[in-house]
Amino acid sequence: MNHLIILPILWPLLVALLTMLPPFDQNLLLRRCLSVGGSAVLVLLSVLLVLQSSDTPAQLYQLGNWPAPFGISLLLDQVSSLMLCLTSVLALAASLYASSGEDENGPFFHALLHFQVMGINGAFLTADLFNLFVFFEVLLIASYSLLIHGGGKAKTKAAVHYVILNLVGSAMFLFALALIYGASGTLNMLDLGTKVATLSDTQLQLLQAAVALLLVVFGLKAAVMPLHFWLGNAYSSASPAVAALFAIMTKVGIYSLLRVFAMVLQDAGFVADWVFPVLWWTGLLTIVMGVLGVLASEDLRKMASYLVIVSVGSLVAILSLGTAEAIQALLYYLVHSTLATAALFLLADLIANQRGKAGDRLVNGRKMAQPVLLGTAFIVVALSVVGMPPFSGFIGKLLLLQAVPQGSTMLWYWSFLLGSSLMLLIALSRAGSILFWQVSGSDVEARLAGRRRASALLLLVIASPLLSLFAGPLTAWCQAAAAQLQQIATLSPGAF
Amino acid sequence: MLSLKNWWPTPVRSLFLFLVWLLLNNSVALIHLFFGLLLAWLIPLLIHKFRLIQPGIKKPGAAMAYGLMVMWDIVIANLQVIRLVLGPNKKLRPAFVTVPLDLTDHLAITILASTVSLTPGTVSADVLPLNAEGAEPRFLLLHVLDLADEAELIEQVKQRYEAPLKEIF
Amino acid sequence: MIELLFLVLLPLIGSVVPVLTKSWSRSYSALATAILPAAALAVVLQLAPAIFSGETLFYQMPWVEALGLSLSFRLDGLSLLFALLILCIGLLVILYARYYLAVTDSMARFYGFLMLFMTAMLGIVLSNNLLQLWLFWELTSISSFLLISFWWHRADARSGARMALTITGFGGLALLAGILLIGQVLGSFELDVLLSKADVLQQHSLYPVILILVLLGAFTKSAQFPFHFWLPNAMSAPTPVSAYLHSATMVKAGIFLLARMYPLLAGSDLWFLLVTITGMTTLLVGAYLALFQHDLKGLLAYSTISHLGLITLLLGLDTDLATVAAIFHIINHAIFKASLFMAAGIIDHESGSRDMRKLNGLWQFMPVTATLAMVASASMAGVPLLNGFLSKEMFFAETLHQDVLGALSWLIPVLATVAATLSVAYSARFIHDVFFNGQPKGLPRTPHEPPRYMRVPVEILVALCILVGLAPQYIVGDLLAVASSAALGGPLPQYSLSIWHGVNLPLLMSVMAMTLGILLYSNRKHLFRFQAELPELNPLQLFEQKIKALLNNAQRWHQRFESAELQRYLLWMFLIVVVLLIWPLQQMGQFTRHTAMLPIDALMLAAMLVAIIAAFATVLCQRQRLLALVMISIVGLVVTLIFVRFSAPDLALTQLSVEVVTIVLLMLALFFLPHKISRASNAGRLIRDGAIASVCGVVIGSLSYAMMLEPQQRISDFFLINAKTGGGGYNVVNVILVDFRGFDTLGEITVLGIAALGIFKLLTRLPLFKPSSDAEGRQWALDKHPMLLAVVSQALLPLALLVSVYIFFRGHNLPGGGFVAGLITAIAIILQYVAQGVDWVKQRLTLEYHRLVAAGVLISSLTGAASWLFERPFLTSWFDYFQLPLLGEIELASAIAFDLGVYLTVVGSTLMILANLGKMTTDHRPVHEGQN
Amino acid sequence: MSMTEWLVAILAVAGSLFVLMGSVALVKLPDFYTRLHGPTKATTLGLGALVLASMAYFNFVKGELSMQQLLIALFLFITAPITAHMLIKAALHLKLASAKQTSGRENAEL
Amino acid sequence: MELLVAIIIGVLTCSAVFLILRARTFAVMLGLTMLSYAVNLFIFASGGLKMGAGAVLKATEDYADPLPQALVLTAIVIGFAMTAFLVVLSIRARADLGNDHVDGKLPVAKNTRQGASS
Amino acid sequence: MLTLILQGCFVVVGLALLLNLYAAIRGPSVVDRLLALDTMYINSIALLLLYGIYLGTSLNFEVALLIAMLGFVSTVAVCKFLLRGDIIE
Ligand code: NA
Ligand code: NA
Repeated sequence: MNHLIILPILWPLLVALLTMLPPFDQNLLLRRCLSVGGSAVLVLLSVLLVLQSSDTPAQLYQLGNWPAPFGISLLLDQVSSLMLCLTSVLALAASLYASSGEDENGPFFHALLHFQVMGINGAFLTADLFNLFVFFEVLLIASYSLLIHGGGKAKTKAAVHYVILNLVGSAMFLFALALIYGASGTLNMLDLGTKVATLSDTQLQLLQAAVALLLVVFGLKAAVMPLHFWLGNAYSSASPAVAALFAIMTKVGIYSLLRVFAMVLQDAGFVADWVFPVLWWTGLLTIVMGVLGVLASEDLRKMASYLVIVSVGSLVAILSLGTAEAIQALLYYLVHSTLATAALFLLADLIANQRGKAGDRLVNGRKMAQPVLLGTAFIVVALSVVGMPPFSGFIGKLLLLQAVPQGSTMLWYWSFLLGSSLMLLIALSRAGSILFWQVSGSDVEARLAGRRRASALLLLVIASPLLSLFAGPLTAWCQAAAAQLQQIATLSPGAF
Repeated sequence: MLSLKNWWPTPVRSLFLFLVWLLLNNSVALIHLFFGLLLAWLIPLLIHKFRLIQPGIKKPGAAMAYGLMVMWDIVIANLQVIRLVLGPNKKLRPAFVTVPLDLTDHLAITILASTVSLTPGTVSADVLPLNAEGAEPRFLLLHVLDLADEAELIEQVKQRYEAPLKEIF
Repeated sequence: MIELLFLVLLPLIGSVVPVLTKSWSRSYSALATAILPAAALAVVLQLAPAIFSGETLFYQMPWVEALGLSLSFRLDGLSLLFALLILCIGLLVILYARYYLAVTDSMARFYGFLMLFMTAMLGIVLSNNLLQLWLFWELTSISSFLLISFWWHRADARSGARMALTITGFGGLALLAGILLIGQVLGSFELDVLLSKADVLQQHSLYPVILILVLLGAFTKSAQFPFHFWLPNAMSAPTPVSAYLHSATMVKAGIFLLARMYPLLAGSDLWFLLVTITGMTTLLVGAYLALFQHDLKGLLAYSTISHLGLITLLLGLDTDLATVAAIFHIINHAIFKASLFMAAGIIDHESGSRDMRKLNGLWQFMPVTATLAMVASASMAGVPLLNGFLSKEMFFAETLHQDVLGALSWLIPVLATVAATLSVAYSARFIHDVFFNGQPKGLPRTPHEPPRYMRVPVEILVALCILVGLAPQYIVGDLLAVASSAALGGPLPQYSLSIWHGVNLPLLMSVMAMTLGILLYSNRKHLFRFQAELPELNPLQLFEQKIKALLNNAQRWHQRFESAELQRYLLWMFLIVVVLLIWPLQQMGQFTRHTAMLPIDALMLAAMLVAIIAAFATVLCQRQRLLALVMISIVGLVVTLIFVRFSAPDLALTQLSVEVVTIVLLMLALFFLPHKISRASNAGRLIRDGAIASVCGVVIGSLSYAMMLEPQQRISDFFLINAKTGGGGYNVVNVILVDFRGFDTLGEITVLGIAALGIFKLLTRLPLFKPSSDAEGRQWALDKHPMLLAVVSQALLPLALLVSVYIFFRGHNLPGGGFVAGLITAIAIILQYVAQGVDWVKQRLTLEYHRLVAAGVLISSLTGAASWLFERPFLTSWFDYFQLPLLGEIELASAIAFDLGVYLTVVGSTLMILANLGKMTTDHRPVHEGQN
Repeated sequence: MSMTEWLVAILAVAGSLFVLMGSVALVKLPDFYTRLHGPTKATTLGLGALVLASMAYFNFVKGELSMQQLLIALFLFITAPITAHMLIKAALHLKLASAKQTSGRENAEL
Repeated sequence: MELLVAIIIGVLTCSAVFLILRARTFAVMLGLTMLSYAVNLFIFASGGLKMGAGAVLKATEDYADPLPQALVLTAIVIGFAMTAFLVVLSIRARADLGNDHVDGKLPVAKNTRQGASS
Repeated sequence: MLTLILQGCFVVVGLALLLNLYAAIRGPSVVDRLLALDTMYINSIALLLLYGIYLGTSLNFEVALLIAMLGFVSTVAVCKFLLRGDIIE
C-alpha cells in the first residue's frame, strides 16, 4: 500500500486541526506559518504524487484494508494527481495571500481553508460514490464558511443563495446515490462500471434516473447553465484569497462529470444517447451565459467570476465528446483556466486596493501605485483567459478546437469558442484600458501589494507562461492521463 | 485536600447512578458492577460544579415510603381522571388554587410540585412569587381538574405530600 | 539553422534592454536597444547569400506535438525581403523615435513594446508552421495595441487601440479557424508540407470556407475594405509607430499572408473574385477618402489603405507578373510611406500640429524636410524616376491583361486609373497644402528643421526611393526575384525592371492619372464641398457606440437570466430534474414486482396518515411559524417510528436526537426571525409551485417504489459475514460506520466540526438585539430560569451522562454509538444552558469548544493513522479480547478510540453551535477572540 | 396462552387504553388547562402499565432478566411534570382563556 | 407496505419542494428539513424494507441490509450540520439585510393590494 | 393470541396518535399543539414498548429511553421561547 495516496486528504486535515489547537489558536503568526508551510508541503506532496502516477499504473488505496467494493477505495491516477497538484498550488497562493491581513477579518480562516482543501482533495481521490458525497459536503460546508469570511451584506446575500441551492443539490445527490445502490447494489465507481453491463432493464432505468440527478448535482457544482446563477455573486463577493481558491470548485463538478460519465459509465449506452447531448448543449449555452456575464460585468471581480463560467462551458461541452483527445484537451485547459481565473481574483483585489474609491469597478479611478507589476500581471492573465498567445490560454484553446471532430459539432463548438474569445477580448481590453489608463484624480496612499501578496499573485501568474513553454511535455502527459482514464474504466476493482 | 467530601461528593447520587447503570445493562455481571461503580464515582465528580446546593436526604426509609405512596396515588388518580374525562365537560369544576408552602428547599419543592402533577387531577402551574429571581418561594399554584373543596385540597397536599417531604429533607 | 531562432530571439531579448537601460541617457538607451536588432540584421545579411543562391533555410524544434505546433522557421526569398524591411525600417524607427519622443514619454516602455512588435513581425515572416505563424500574428495585434495606446491618457488613443485590437482580433480568430481547417484537411501545419498540396486543398469541400477565413484574417490585418477603418484611428499612436507598424510592416502582414499562402490558396475563381474585388474597392475607397483628410497622418493612413488595396488587387489578379508587381510594390510602398510618416512626424513635432488647414508654407521653415517629403510623395504619386512609378507601371500593365471579369474586364484598368488619379491628387495636396499654399495659420510654435539625426532615417529612405527608381535592377532586383519566386512557389515569369518600357498603354494611363490628378487637386473646392454634404462618419464614435450597445444588450440579457431571485433558480433546478427524470421513468412503464411485498397493516396506515397530514399541515401553516415547527416535529417523529418499524433502531436513535437539537435550533432561529408573516405569493405562483412540487413528489415516490421492488443483489452480505470476525462488533451498522466505511464517518464529523466553525463565524459581530416583547407586543415573562426546570435539569445531567456512556460503549454491538452518545451529552448540557443561563454554565464549564472539536477529529484521525505503524492502510481496525481477573472477558477495539473522537466532535460542535447561538443576547457575545 | 401471557396481554391492553384515554382527553376537554390533565396523567399510568407488560413479557414469557424498562418509567416520571409545568406556565403567560366554570382564575393572574 | 412508504416519500418530497420554493428563509429551512426526511427514507428504502430483521448479528434471524442504514446515518448527521448552518445564516441574513426574504430584499409590490398583503 | 391482542393494542395506540394529530392541528393555541406533540412523543414510547413485546426484542429500548429523556427538551425549549423569547440567556 502506498500510504502517500491518502496524505493529500489527511495532511490538510491535520493542519486545519492544529490551527484550532494551542499554541496555534492563540498566535496568529504561528498559525500563518503553519498554514502556509502546510500548503507548501502539500504542493511538494502532490508533485511527488504526480511523478509517481506518471510512471506507475493507477493505484487503489483500500481504506481499512477492506477489499473493494466493500471498503472505500481511493484511486490515484494521473488525472487525480493532476487535480491534487492544482489544488495545492491554489491553496498555497490563497494561504500566502490571506496571510497579509485578510485572515484577520474573521475567525478560523486558516482552519477552514485547509478543511476546504481536504474536501476538494478527497473528492478528487475517492473512487466511492458515497464517499464522494461526503467530501462534497466537506468542501461545501467549508466553502459556505469561507464565503462569509470578512462579513458584509453582499456576502451574506450571496451565501443564502449559494447555501440553499447546494443543500437542494446535496439532497439530490443522496437520492441519486440511493438509486445507484438500489439499482446496482454497489457504490464503488469501478465496480459500478463493470456491473452496468449486467443490469436488468428496470435497474438500468433506475440507474438512468440516478444519472439524471447526478447531472443536476454535478452541473450545479460545475455551474453549468442554467444551474450557474449562484456563481456570479458568490465568487465576486468572496474575499480574494477565497475566490482564488474557489476557482477550483467548479472544476470539482467537472471532474466528477468526467469521472462518472467519461470513465465509469463511458460504455453505458444511455450516456451517449442523452447524457452527452445534454452536456453538449448546456455546455455551449453556458459559454453564452458566461460571455453575457463578462460583458455585463461592472467590475473586475464579477468579470472574473463569469470568466469561470465561460471556461466551465467550454470544458463541459468538450467533456461531452468523451474521446481521449477531448479529455486531453480538457485536462490541459482545466489547469490553465483554473490558475488564470484564480490569478485574476487576486489581481482584482490588488487593483481595487490601489484605485481609491473606484476599487475594481470599471470607472475612472486613481492611478495605480504599482502599475508595472499589476499591469504586466493583468496582460498575462487577460491574454491567458482570452486564449491569445503566447501564454497558456492559446494552447488550451487550440487543444479544445482540435479535439472536436469535423462536422456540425465542429461548426457549433468553433463558433461558440471563437465567438466567445472575441467577446472576451473586447471585454478584457476594455476593462484593462479603463482600469489602467482611464485615470483621474490625484495619487493617494494606496495599499501596496507587499511581498506575500505579490508572491502569491506571481505564483499563479507565472504558471501561465510556464504552462505554455512546457506545453509539449504537459500535453503529452495529459494524453497519457486521458488514455489511462479510459483504460481504468474497463478494469474491475479486483484488477488493481 | 484529601477529604471524602472532595473525592466522593454525593454518595446518594452515586448509588442512584449505580443502580441506573445496572438497569441499563440489564445485568449484574461482575464487569457491569465494576464499571457501574466506576461511573457512579466518576460522573458526579466530573459534574460536581453543576450541582446546586441541596440538603441531603435525612431519612431514606421515609423517602421509600413516600415513593410507594405516590405510585399508589398515581394509579388511583388516573382512574378518577378517566372518569372525569369520559364524563360530560359541563360537570367539570376546574380551578386555580394556591397552596402556601412551608418548604423552602428547591429540591423539596420540586419534588412536591412533581408529585402533585403526577397525582390526581392536579397540575403544578407555578411557584410563586414569580418575580425577583432568588426570592424565597411561598406558594404553589395548582390547576385542578375538578375542585370539590379548596380547603380540603390544600390540606391534602400539605398533609399527604408536604409533611413527609419536610421529614425527608 | 539555429540562426533563424536567433533572429526571433534577438529582438525578444532586445525588448528587455530598454527596461534595463532605463536609467541611461536617452541616446545610449536607444543605442543599446538598437544593438540586438542590428545583430539580427547582420545575421540576415549573413544568411542572404544562401537565399540568393536559391536555397531555403529551415530550423525546427518540437514544441507541442499534440497540436502539431512546432517552433519551425524558414527563410526564403519572401521571408528575407520582409525580414530586411522589418529590421532596417525598425532600426531607422529606433533612431527616429529617440528624437521624436518627449522627455516625459517612457522610452523604456516604447522601445520595449517596439522590440516586442519586431519579434512578432519577424516571427510571422519566418514561420514555417502555420500555428506558429498565427501565434506571432496575434502577438503583433497585442503589441500594436500597446503601442497605439502608448499615450494612454488620451481617450482617442485608448479607443483607437481597442478598435484596432478588436478588428484584428476578429480577423485573427478567423485566421485561426482557417489554419486549423487546413491542418485538418491536409494533416499538417508545416508550410513546406502544405505548399505542395494546393490541389488537394482546392478540391476539398472545405476550401471555400478555409479561403474566406484566411482572407478575413489577411484583410482585417491589412485594413482592407470594409475593415479599413481601424487604421486611420490607429494614428493616435506616436508617429514612429505609424511609420513602422501602420505603413511598413504590420499592415503588410496581411499582404504577407496572402503572398505566403499564394501557392496554396490562389488560383481559384473564388480567390480571384474575393481578393480582386476587395483590393479594388479598398484601393478606390482609400484613395478617395485620403483626399479629404485634413490630418496629415490621416491622409497618409488612407493612402496606405489605398496602396494596400492595390497590392491586394495585384495578388488577386492571379498572374505571376501581378504577383511580382505586388512584391515590388510592397518594397516601394514601405520605403516611401515610412519616410512620409517620419516626415509628417517631424512636421508635427516641430510645428505642433498635423492639421493641413493650419499647416501652410512650411517650405520656408524646413526646406530640407520639405524636399524629402516632396520626393517621397512624388514617389507615392507614381512620378517617374522614383520607385513608386515602377511598380505602378507594372500594376497598370497587369490590369490590362485581365479577362476574368469577362465583358467587364475593361473596368479594371479604368478603375485603376481612377485610383491613380486620386492618388496623384492627394499626393499633390500633401505637397502643396503643407509646404506652400500661403502662411501657417495659428500653429502652436514656429516650425523649424528637426535635430540632425532625426532626419537621417528620412534621408536614407528617400535616397532609397530615388535609387530604386533609377536603378531598380541593381538595387532590388535580386531581392525581388527571390521574394517573388518564393511567393509564387515556382519559376519566375519574364519581366524587366527598367525605367523605360517605351510608350505603351500603362505609360498613357500614368500620364492620364498625373494630368487628371493635378486637375482634380486644383479644382478640389467643388469636391470638398460635395464631400462636406455627405454625412460624416466618425468610426471611433461608432465603434464606441457599438461596443456600448453590445454591453447594454449583454446586460439586458444577463439580467433577464440572472434576476438574483432564488425562487426562480430553484424552480429551474426542479424543472430540470423533472425533465431529465421523465425520460427514464417513462421507459420504466409498468412497475414489475420482483420481491414479495410486505403486507400493509393498520399501524403503518395510521403512521402514513399522520405523516401526510402533518406534512401538508406544515406546508399550510408555514406562515405561522411556531405551528409549522410543531407539525414538522410530528413528521420527524413518524419518520423515527418508521425506522423502528423497519428494523433500523440506530437510525431511529440518531434521527430522534438530531430532531431535538434541530428543533431547539429552529426555535432559536425563530426568535430572530419574524414569527408570522403574511401571504406573499399570488395564486398563480402557488399553483405553479404546487404543480412542480407535485410532479417532484410523484416522480420521487415512483422511483422509490420501483427501487423497493427491485431484487436484492447487494454487497451487504460481506458486511454481515465480516462484521464480527473482521470488525469485532455485532451491530453491523455501527461496524460499517466505524470500520468498513469509517472514512465516511471521519468526513462526516469533519463536516459537523466545520459547520460549528462556520456558525461561530456567522455569529461573530452579529448585530442583534433582544426585542423587549414578543410579536403580539406582550412583555416577556419575568422568570428567566424557572426553578423547577433548574432543579430537574441538573438532576438529569448525571443521568444523561450515564446514558451517554452506556450508549457509547454499547454501540459496537447494539444500537448506539459515539454520535448518539455525543448528542445526548450535548443536549444535557444545552438543557443546563436553557435552565440556568449562559453565565451560570460558563462559570462551571471552561471548555473551548473549538478545541474539543479539533481534539475529537484528531483522535479519530490518529486512530486511523495508527494502522500505519502496522503497515496497514489508514483506518484498518484492530480488536482483541482480554481476560481480566474477576471481571471476565472484555473487548478492546480501535473502533472505540475512533468513536471517542466522534463523541468529542459531536459534543464540541453541538455546544459550539447552540451555546454560541444562545449567547447572542447576553454579554458573552461571540467576539473575535484571537482565533482567525 | 399461559397465565403470564394473559398478564402481559391485560397489562398491554390496559396500558394502550390509558394511552388512548389521554389522547381522548386532549381532544375532548374544554380548555387548555383541563386538557393538560389528560395526557400527562393517563400517559404516565398507560406507560407504566406498558412498562410492566414489557417487563412481564421478557422476564416471564421469554425468561430473560429485563428490568431496564423501568428506566423509561423513571425518566418519564422525572420529565413529565416539568413538561406540564412549563406548558401551563407558557399558557398562563399567553393568557389563554380558561373554561367558563373555572374558579380561582384570579390566583393565576399575577 | 412498500407502497405506503413510497407514498410517504412522495408526499414529503412534494411538501418539501413546495416549501423550498417559498420566499422566506424559514419556510425554506422547513422545506430542506422535510426534504432530508424524504431523502433519508429514500436511501433507507434502497436496501429494501424488512420487518423484524435488524442489522445486529444474532439478535434476529433475518437481516436487513445494513449499508443503507449506515448511509442514512451519515446523511442525517451531515444534514444536521447543514441545517444548523443554514439556520444561523438566515439569522445573519435577517440581521444584515433587515428582512428574511431569500433574496435579501422584499419584492416591490406590483399593486397596492399586494403591497398591503406583503 | 398474544400477537392478536397486541395488534389490537397497536390499533388503539394508532388511534391515539391520530387523535393527537387532530389535536395538534385543531390547536387552537400554540401551547395546545405543543401539548399534542408532547403526547405524541409519549404515545410513541407506548408504541415502541408494544412493538418490543410484539417482536420479542429489546433492540428498541434505547429509542424509547431517548424519547423519554429528550422528547421533553424540545417541548421545554418551545415553552421557554414563549415565555422569554430567548431560550438560552
Ligand atoms: Na495647408
Ligand atoms: Na440568549
